[in-house]
Amino acid sequence: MPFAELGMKQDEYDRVVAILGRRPTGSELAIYSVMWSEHCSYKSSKVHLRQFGTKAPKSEALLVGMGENAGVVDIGDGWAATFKIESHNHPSYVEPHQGAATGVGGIVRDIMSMGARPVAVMDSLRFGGLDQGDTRRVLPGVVEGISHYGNCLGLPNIGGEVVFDPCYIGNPLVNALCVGLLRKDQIKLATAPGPGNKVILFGARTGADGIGGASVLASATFEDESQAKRPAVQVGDPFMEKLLIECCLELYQADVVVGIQDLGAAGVSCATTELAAKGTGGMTVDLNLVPLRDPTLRPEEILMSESQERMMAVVTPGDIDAFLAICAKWDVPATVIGEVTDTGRLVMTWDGEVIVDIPPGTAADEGPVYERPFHEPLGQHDLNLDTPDSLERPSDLRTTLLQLIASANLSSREWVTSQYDRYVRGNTVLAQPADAGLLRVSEVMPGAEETTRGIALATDGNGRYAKLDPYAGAQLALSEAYRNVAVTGATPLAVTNCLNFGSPEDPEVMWQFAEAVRGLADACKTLGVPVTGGNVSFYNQTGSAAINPTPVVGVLGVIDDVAKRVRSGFPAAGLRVVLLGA
Amino acid sequence: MARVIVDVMLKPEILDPQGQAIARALPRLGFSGVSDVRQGKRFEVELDGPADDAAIAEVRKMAETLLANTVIEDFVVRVEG
Amino acid sequence: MARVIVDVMLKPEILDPQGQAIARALPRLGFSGVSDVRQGKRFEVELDGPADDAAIAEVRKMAETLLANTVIEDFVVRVEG
Amino acid sequence: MRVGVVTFPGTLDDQDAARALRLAGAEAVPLWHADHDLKGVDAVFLPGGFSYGDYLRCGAISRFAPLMTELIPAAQAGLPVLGTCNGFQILCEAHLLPGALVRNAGLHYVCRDQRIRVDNASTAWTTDFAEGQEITLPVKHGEGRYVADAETLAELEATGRVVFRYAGSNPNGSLNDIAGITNEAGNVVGLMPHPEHAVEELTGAPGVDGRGFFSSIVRKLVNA
Ligand SMILES: Nc1ncnc2c1ncn2[C@@H]1O[C@H](COP(=O)(O)OP(=O)(O)O)[C@@H](O)[C@H]1O
Repeated sequence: MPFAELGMKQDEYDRVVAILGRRPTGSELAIYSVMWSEHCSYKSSKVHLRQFGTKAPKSEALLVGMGENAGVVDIGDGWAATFKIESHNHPSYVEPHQGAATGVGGIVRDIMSMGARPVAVMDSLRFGGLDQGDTRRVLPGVVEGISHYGNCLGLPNIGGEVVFDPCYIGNPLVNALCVGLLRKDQIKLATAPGPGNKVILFGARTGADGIGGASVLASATFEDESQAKRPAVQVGDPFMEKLLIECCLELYQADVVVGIQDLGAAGVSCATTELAAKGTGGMTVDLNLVPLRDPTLRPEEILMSESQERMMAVVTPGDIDAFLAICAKWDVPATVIGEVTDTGRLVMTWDGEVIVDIPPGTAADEGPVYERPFHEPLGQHDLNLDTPDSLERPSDLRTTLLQLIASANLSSREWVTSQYDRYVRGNTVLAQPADAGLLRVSEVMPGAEETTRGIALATDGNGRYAKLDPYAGAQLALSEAYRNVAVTGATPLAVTNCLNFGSPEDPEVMWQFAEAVRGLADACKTLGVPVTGGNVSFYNQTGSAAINPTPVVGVLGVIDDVAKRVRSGFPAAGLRVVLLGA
Repeated sequence: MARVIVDVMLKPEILDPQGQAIARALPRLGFSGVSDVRQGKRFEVELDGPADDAAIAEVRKMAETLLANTVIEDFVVRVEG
Repeated sequence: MARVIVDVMLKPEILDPQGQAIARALPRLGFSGVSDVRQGKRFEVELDGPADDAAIAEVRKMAETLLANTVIEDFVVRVEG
Repeated sequence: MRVGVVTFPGTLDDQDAARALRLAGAEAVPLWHADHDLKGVDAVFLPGGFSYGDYLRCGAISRFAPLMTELIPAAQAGLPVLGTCNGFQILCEAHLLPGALVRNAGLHYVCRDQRIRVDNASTAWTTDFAEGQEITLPVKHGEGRYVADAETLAELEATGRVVFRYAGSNPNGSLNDIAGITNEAGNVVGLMPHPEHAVEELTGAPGVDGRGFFSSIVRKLVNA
């Protein structure tokens, strides 16, 4: 397989050859190409994202920080919450329903893999103008996809955003957030320690979904994607995911899981290399044992498949039977496909032949890191000189007001929110129309203490502000989400973020990105809330026109007594209205 | 008045969760001998006029733009009877 | 290995909002000459063995008990080809 | 008072149903779809969700579950059974209730707080309501439009077996605004709205109108 077609650059290929001391096999190339894609390796963003760590404020609450599937924070009384936001922008443009649905599915599996029960979702959406381009195709499909997948999983949707702006034509943004609850002492990590332990692939069978590189797709502009290279669309099966959730929780309770990882963009490649790299260092896998939906798949394709609803677990030999019995109870197919070793090598076989033999860390952690050049956009100064003062004063305020409240960006979101179940699980204290979602922490979990606590969540972002000043724009996004959490009565604890930008190869976009990250990191430090995780989505652009830089920030807070929450809106006549702040 | 049928099925490489759920349920319900089930859609399109070549071409266009999502689905157009 | 098709349609007296929504959308999309559209389901059932009378009878039973809800739907079973 | 709460693969509201029963003073007994065992419960709640992903038709696969082969004769023999949403769909598919639930006329899933009129306050699950009383419960479904042939509808109406009707606007195009019905004996009730999401001030729908379902069945079982 020619490396260029896999989205790999010459120097990256040369590095693979240097690491292995020989030409890579097709399967090895498949692994390195997906693992070193922008989507999986964060090669353009890494140098900037480090600030979230170096500038991080001291936080007592932080239990697991960046770098794991999702961050975990201590919310008191022995409970912990884990949350993360992630984009599924490109797939949602190609096939809005399935793209958005599998976006929800993916983030929910991240939360499951931390050992938590997913308890709610949120979605932050950006579309082109209502009457523009194919918003009429994209918007209903996206909303239906989120609605169907989230509702089917039994996860209440407790908030989000819908914003229209012409800059998102052809590049809609679909950012999905999931939050989960777990007991503080039950955190699971993606690691494969203990030679002799077995590697189990469970969940859906593997098909051709996403082969040809959805991760490549998410790492390149659309023009580069010839029709022929367009990968088979990933189709979600929320029913299988619901079974996976219940199955995983029962596996955790039975304490038969040593390490666990969800299968995301880079599928088996990602799960095996990351688990092995963080564990004892080695693993053998027999790819012939991977259950296939399409029996004609080649090993390279199995390694790159993005089939949904799959997980990988590391299990001690003595627990295998118990593990498989729980999977059988939930009708979840499960197969032992490999074993942990201490050789420092990830070795895969196909038809008895070794087709992969690599140090897993080189694929998982030692991908290329780019210091992309950046500079302030040429028109940035002029853009800021054009202040509202130059706008014509409206002659008739009443008409202007009516126009404003009837505009797409201010009108009711009910068409969207009424398609989402906000009640399921019975713990929703606040959802739409509140500015933040609020959940009661009351889960039936063996051994869990009674608590009166609640968690609040909000997501916010404003691409127009960020375009004018990405540093301040990112800070405004954070402070809005922070305020929205605070007004429920909760104390903000931690931050997740999804950074949606154009091409990192454009120095002006890269500047926007660098400024936004710097702004967010500084603001987090000032407010005393650490970033616990997030996601970067580059290449949101058509031709040379990038979307407005759109950092979306999610804030999680905790309230000691959820019954003391504060609702938004005026509860009764005759009360005084006080304006606080600047 | 003629009736044209449009059958829409997911492309073979696309996961069909509905069909799979049915196929998995069959043995439990006492049905054996079925190796696979796929579920698709069937549209019955009633024409005002006869199902001549022009009309069929029109239905085909309709299938392509509206009835099927060609990103994930294939379709077949045929005249009933 | 044989394939048996089961077509399931809502009974004529049951409102079919999906079909109606399509029929209403057609003129707006520039399609004329369609008087009605109905949407149903199509199942492709792959048999391990041949589609002999016994197998077809089995599929018919499957259609009657599972694939169709005869309170609201009619079905037709036929061998592909 | 032991009330079974059934879990199928894909059931979602079982935790809510159990909580609502406990708040009303009943013991919620988990029942598993794959068991041939009703565990001697005094009544059964079939909660909502997407059993088997709602693939094929809502409730179509679930009704063949081993537990259902026990539940169907028990219900026919008088065991009180309440099915909400997917539970209602399963009861129809199992022919414990007549008619069927099909795609909403608006073609979208709808989640909203819905006004509902109680038209029959004499079933096992509605004695704590007054006939004609209006209550508010959440609806949340994509396939909740009740349909039945003209004869069945006429019979339901004539015999007072329409238990609940949508008041105000009809969320799904249901015939005769039907939100819920009962069998001839009045022990099996199915409805699309969700009483279990309206039992606490803090969470769920505004108000606690759902409590009446649970207090009704508890009272009935205590007096039995
Ligand atoms: N995509 C969405 N998903 C879920 N909830 C949403 C979504 N968009 C908006 N909402 C909810 O609808 C309500 C109104 O949203 P919005 O008009 O953006 O409010 P505001 O302008 O006050 O922030 C909020 O509660 C918000 O969380």
